[in-house]
Amino acid sequence: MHLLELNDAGFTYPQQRDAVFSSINLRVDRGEIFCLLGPNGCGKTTLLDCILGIHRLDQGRIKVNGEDARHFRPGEIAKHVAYVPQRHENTFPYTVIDMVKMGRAVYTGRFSSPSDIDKEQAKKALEIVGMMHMRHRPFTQLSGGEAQLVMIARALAQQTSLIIMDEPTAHLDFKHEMLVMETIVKLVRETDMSVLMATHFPNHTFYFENRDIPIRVALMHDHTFLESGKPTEVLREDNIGRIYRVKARLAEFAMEEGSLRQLIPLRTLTAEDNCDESQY
Amino acid sequence: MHLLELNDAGFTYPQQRDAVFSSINLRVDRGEIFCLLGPNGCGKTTLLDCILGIHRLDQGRIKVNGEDARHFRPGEIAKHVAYVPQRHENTFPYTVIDMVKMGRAVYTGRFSSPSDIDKEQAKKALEIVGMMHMRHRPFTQLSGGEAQLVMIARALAQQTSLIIMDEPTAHLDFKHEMLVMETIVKLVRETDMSVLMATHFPNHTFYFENRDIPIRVALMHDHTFLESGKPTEVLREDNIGRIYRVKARLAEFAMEEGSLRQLIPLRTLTAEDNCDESQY
Amino acid sequence: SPDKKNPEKTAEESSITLTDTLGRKVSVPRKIERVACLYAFTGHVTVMLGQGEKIVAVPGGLKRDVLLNQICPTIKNASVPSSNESINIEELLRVKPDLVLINRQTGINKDETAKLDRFDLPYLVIDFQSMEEQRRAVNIIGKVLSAEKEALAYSEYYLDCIKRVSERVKDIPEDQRLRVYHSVNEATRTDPPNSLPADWMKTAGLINVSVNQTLRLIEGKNFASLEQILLWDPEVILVNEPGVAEYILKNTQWSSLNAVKTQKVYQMPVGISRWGHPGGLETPLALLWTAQLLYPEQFMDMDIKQESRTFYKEFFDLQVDDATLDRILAGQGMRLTREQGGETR
Amino acid sequence: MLALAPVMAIILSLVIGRYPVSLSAIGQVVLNKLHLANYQVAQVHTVLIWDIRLPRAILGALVGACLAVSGAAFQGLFRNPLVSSGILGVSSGAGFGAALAIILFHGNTSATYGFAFAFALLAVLLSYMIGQVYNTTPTIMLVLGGVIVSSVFSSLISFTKYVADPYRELPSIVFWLMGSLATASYRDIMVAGIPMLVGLVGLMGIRWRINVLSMGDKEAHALGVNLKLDKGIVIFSATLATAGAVCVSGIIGWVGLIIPHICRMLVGNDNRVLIPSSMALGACFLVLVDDIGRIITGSEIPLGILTALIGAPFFVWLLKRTKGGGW
Amino acid sequence: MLALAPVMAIILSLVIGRYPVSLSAIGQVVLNKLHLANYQVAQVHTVLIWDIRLPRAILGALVGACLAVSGAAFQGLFRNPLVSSGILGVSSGAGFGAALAIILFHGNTSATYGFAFAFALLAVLLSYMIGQVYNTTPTIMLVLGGVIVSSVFSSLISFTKYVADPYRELPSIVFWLMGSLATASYRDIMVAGIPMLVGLVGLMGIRWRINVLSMGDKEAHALGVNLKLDKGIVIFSATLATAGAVCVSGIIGWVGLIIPHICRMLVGNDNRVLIPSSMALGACFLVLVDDIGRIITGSEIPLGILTALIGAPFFVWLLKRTKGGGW
Ligand SMILES: Nc1ncnc2c1ncn2[C@@H]1O[C@H](COP(=O)(O)OP(=O)(O)OP(=O)(O)O)[C@@H](O)[C@H]1O
Ligand SMILES: Nc1ncnc2c1ncn2[C@@H]1O[C@H](COP(=O)(O)OP(=O)(O)OP(=O)(O)O)[C@@H](O)[C@H]1O
Ligand SMILES: [Mg+2]
Ligand SMILES: [Mg+2]
Repeated sequence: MHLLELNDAGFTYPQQRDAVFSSINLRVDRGEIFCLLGPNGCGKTTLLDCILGIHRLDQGRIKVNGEDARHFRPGEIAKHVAYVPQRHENTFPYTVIDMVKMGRAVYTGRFSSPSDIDKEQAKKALEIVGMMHMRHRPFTQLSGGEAQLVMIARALAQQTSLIIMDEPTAHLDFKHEMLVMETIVKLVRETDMSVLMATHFPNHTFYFENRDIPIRVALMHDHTFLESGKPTEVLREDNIGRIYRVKARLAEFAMEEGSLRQLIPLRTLTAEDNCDESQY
Repeated sequence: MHLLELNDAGFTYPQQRDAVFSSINLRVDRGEIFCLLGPNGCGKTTLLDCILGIHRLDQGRIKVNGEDARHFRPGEIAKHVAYVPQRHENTFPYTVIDMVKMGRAVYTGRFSSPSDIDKEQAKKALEIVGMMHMRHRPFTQLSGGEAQLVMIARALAQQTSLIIMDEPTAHLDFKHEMLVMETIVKLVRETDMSVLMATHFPNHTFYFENRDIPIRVALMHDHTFLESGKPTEVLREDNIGRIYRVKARLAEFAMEEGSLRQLIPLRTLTAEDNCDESQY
Repeated sequence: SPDKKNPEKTAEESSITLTDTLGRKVSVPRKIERVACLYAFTGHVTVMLGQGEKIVAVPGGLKRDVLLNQICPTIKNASVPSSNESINIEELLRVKPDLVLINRQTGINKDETAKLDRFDLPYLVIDFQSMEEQRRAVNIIGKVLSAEKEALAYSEYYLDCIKRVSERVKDIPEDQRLRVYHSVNEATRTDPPNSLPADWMKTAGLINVSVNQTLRLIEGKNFASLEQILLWDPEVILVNEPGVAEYILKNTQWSSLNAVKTQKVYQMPVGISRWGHPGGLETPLALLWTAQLLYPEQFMDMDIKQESRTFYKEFFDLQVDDATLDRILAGQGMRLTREQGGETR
Repeated sequence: MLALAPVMAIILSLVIGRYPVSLSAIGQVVLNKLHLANYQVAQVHTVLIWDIRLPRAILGALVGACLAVSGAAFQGLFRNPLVSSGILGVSSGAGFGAALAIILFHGNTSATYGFAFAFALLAVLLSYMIGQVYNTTPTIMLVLGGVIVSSVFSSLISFTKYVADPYRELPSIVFWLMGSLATASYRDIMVAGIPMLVGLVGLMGIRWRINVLSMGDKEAHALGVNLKLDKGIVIFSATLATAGAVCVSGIIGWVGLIIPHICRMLVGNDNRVLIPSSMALGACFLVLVDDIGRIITGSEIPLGILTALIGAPFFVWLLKRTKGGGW
Repeated sequence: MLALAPVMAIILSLVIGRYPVSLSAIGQVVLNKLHLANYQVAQVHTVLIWDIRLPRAILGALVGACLAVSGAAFQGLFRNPLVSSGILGVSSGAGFGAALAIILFHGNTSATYGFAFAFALLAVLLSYMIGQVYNTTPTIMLVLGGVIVSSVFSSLISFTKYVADPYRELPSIVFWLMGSLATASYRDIMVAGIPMLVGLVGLMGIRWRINVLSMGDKEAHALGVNLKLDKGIVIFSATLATAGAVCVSGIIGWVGLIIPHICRMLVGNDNRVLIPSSMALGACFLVLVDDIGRIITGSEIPLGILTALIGAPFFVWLLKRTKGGGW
């Protein structure tokens, strides 16, 4: 039984002619990281939204923990999957700790408020991302990166076996990026949690691979998965060139911590570099 | 005469006790790139906002093109400086081309609409970021990365000698990241424009350095600039460790295009690695 | 009921039972010392019946009637326990009325009457939509205030006026009767059927153009449209608000009307109340005044000034001088302004 | 503490009024009625204290609480701070229902209440249906739907006034719409109190969920919220509360918009605190304003006049002090 | 094209009415008045066509255009689609001014207009001052300030009604507030037309700037907008337009909220197109609705009733068709 399984999934926005994606097959297992890579607008966010049940697939099906997601009661998905959105629109200036507590909604009766245990969990999650000292600040007054960390803490507070993250390290600084990566590694390793994330950084996938975390990556292109598998297998220079039309170099360093792979973008490809007929 | 000059600048949010930053000195010259680096919440966005005149400095002064910014008429700053914000809050679903046309506001009389020339400029800007094919789509329906590119196009349409960008490549994919970098290089080289940007990617600065663009970088920490200068001088492993509490490795590759520097984060530092008494 | 409070007296001795205009049988104390007149008309009538000092509560507007305050200065001190037909029961209780007189709107509102019932405050509903009902209303008030004689006098005078007028106009053939538009307060507000003005104008031998026509009803008031008035093309326009006649005569929009062309736009007099108004007391005078104005041949011998003087002398014991009489007939200056101390509350 | 304030306000209003009653008489009436004593008191005092002032204060407190709390809940739900308790057409729906019942059943009170209530619900349902047209951004459409429905019912109210019998029906309609606490009776409390209490309890119960709902549909769903059901509960409760309030007190503006904002400035935006505070402040505010209206002149000053005149300076003062509280 | 529609609507309304006039008579009157011919026509026809129907239609068109366009402009400026033309208290300010003038000057028309207008501006000024309390997020505070000021002035209106002489002043106040195009004259057009036209021209001129302003203060500033001045121009123009409209036509709801939304669905959100479309549609809508009101019964059905009853189904239909148009 897979934690998450997509079979032949397809989706089109209403009033849009072309499908955002189709024939997507995807499997995430326990204790695994799955990274979605792909150009802007290729449909990563949309795919994640479909998994979360925000959009309904036109085609194919989604299984979560072996259950068909269509049979979930509304909101039940939150017991299995937590979500860190790509952008959050502010309305009321809630405090940081109140934001994180919302991650406990799924464990909180409709007619009750978060219990002391929930509060503890929320604090723990804030501590993990290192934002405890800001817990009483209004969320609307945080810097972009701080806000992102709080959103991650909220997902952690939800304590699901799968967290879906949409570009979790966008807006994060060097330290926090590292922190999030390390937190993910720790969680996956210690609690057997899984992470499905959309990211624009191939190097993140190498980072995970390097730490021997079970990781798979899918390259999304032309409405479907071009390839999926281990980062080293998928994120080859030719694939990157094909999808992104960018000339990149896959470099390897020897370090005391072991060898480290890095994909380094060099320049965009022009018509002359033509490597194949991909539409980009 | 410098394009932009900050002397001893300081700012505190009203009702906040501590200054966000103080004693900041900064100079941007024509045809130069200036990168602000620093941890989340260190005040990069706030500093940029002060330069744009959105906040008023409590201390120090700003000169733009040799003129004291305090003597600018409201909105006059837009003739000298364009701005790509870190986040844009949507309201009405304007089309992409309409969004970009707003960059021409400073050239458009209060009681008139963008002229044909303005429209051409807007289209040109869209072409530069490769978003012409989406020009009639509602901006609210774009993916995160697409939206970011449109915002950059809007700043380009403003045709100023300085563009301030707040994390311009956040949310951008590999290709668009490269595209923005290359566009910046091209603009700086060909039109003598300058760019002041906040970023979380030290590697971006190396990229510029590698292309022989005049570039300087400031490391913001503890309410002020810790160091500023050429990337290679400033972004040393010890500085990164001190500011971000991250162990990173500065690696150098030899490639056909010349040698390439990359700063690679390895892991966060713990108390044991103590390298100095920075508060982080 | 009161007999509960005064068990030593029998019901017959202490109270009388009468029927108000809603048809309610009400038992009220025989001797009334304090009366709350929450409907302006009842205040006018009470003063007319010589019982003005008994008034302990009035609607705010009553305090600005020039003549009324002249006749009965104690009105200045009366309480104002209601607004918008809503009673402040505590204030009303404070002035300890033996009887409350209210209008129909209050009377059919169960919530309002419940307030009175709870404290066993006897109340009479006074309402009229025709001349007959108006006379009856005055008689009821006369009876309850033990001023039946005075009420009867008014009633008889009223009937006499009706008789005098209808006799002289009865021979005017239908097609020679004047078609009249009656403007109530605002230029385009006018009379629906089943209203007092509809009744007295008919008696005056006039054709009220708005009766039996669809009107625009807004907050209980009836309005006609300009085009509708053009279609009616009345021969005479009667108005009861100072300034409106001038407005109608000057405005191009009204200029094509017969009444305007012939300058037959008249301001009705205002005395104790507005003559001919749906809630006015001087209906008999309005009848005479209008009939004489519009059918002068039939009323050659009548002196409306003398009639008015007698009316106010006889029913209000008020000697009106010529200047006042002129102002009454011109419809001017019969309301106290705020500065003149007519503070309403 | 929060519950205490409205109780204090109610007790205060027993003492206040144009008719002078001594404190001891008031105490005696209350003790008598609570079967704690058996004093001889004038009947007028008993009726005044127990049947006039007390039900009026209780109803005022209920109405104030309902309007304020519905406003707060709707603001959170619709993520728009300009939304107020009447936003989905409750008030005008109720008004039309009442007007219709007055015409159809000649002012039978139960029918009037029933119709008022039914049409309040109908109005909300219609707003909801309009809001469903485009289901990816339902909030703005729902609110617009409410505005539309609200305006249609307002027009229908004017229309019923237009066709009503001017002597028999019209005055009752006008009275009903004007509304007032002046006629409050225990019967009103019984009849309208039930929906109001159900609404209040519902909103108190689900108050934390409103926080989560205000994250926006997408995030709320991902946080485990059953959007349809939970939104439905909030809307239903707020509708019950508002409809009940409107039924007895007519259309009172202001409270449902401004009291929540005053509370936001005082206690912040967390609905766990905001909802009970709005309730308490709404209740106190309306009771006290009504007290003032009862005593400053002989004829009562209508509630609608005073709510704004008394509340606005307070609001502005608070705004100056808290600098808007983080908005 | 957009300018043509209201003209057509105005011409149409010359033909429509209870009083039967032949088409040729209408033509003759118009030609006479334009000094293009010299026919013999009945005076009543001349008055009817030229002094009653024409000014009424012109005023209706002006008022409709003003309300709709102010609503559209305010929505853009405040970045809140629920905002309408009366949001900053213009309407109730004008209402209070008029009521005050009626009491102080016993219904002198010039004084009434003058006061109405002055208080409309005062209301906006007050809203603006409240909105300035916290100057980093002025929009929400400005709108709330408007709501507050608006409610205070509404209360003051009720208060003047409460203290007005029920025989002399109250009827005038009520009549004024009710408003109506029914008595429209060229004098009204002259007096109120000036602020309305200035407002319309101002908004037409600055319409593209409203796009830029709707980016939010920070971005608009960075795009080169003089925030204070440009916002000021928008607010001032919209205030002039609304105040002028309210002065002659009383408080007409709905148009200032819904017409802009209908236009948003039809032509999108670009204010360059939205502003003129709102103007045209607002003008046509009010003129046509007024025409319908004039003919369906002998007397007239009040405008307020019809705007909603006719407009709402249209709005819902459009909503269904366009699926909300990108919201
Ligand atoms: N609500 C919507 N209606 C119609 N089209 C949409 C909507 N949202 C997104 N799209 C379009 O669907 C496509 C996929 O968008 P999506 O947000 O899933 O991309 P993405 O892969 O997440 O991109 P990014 O990396 O930039 O975040 C894009 O072309 C986008 O313009
Ligand atoms: N409106 C505000 N009021 C009060 N404090 C604020 C406000 N906006 C930001 N801050 C605080 O000021 C500090 C600097 O914020 P700023 O947004 O400038 O950081 P930044 O360097 O841009 O961070 P990031 O890299 O995460 O975008 C942060 O601690 C933030 O919480
Ligand atoms: Mg995305
Ligand atoms: Mg920032």
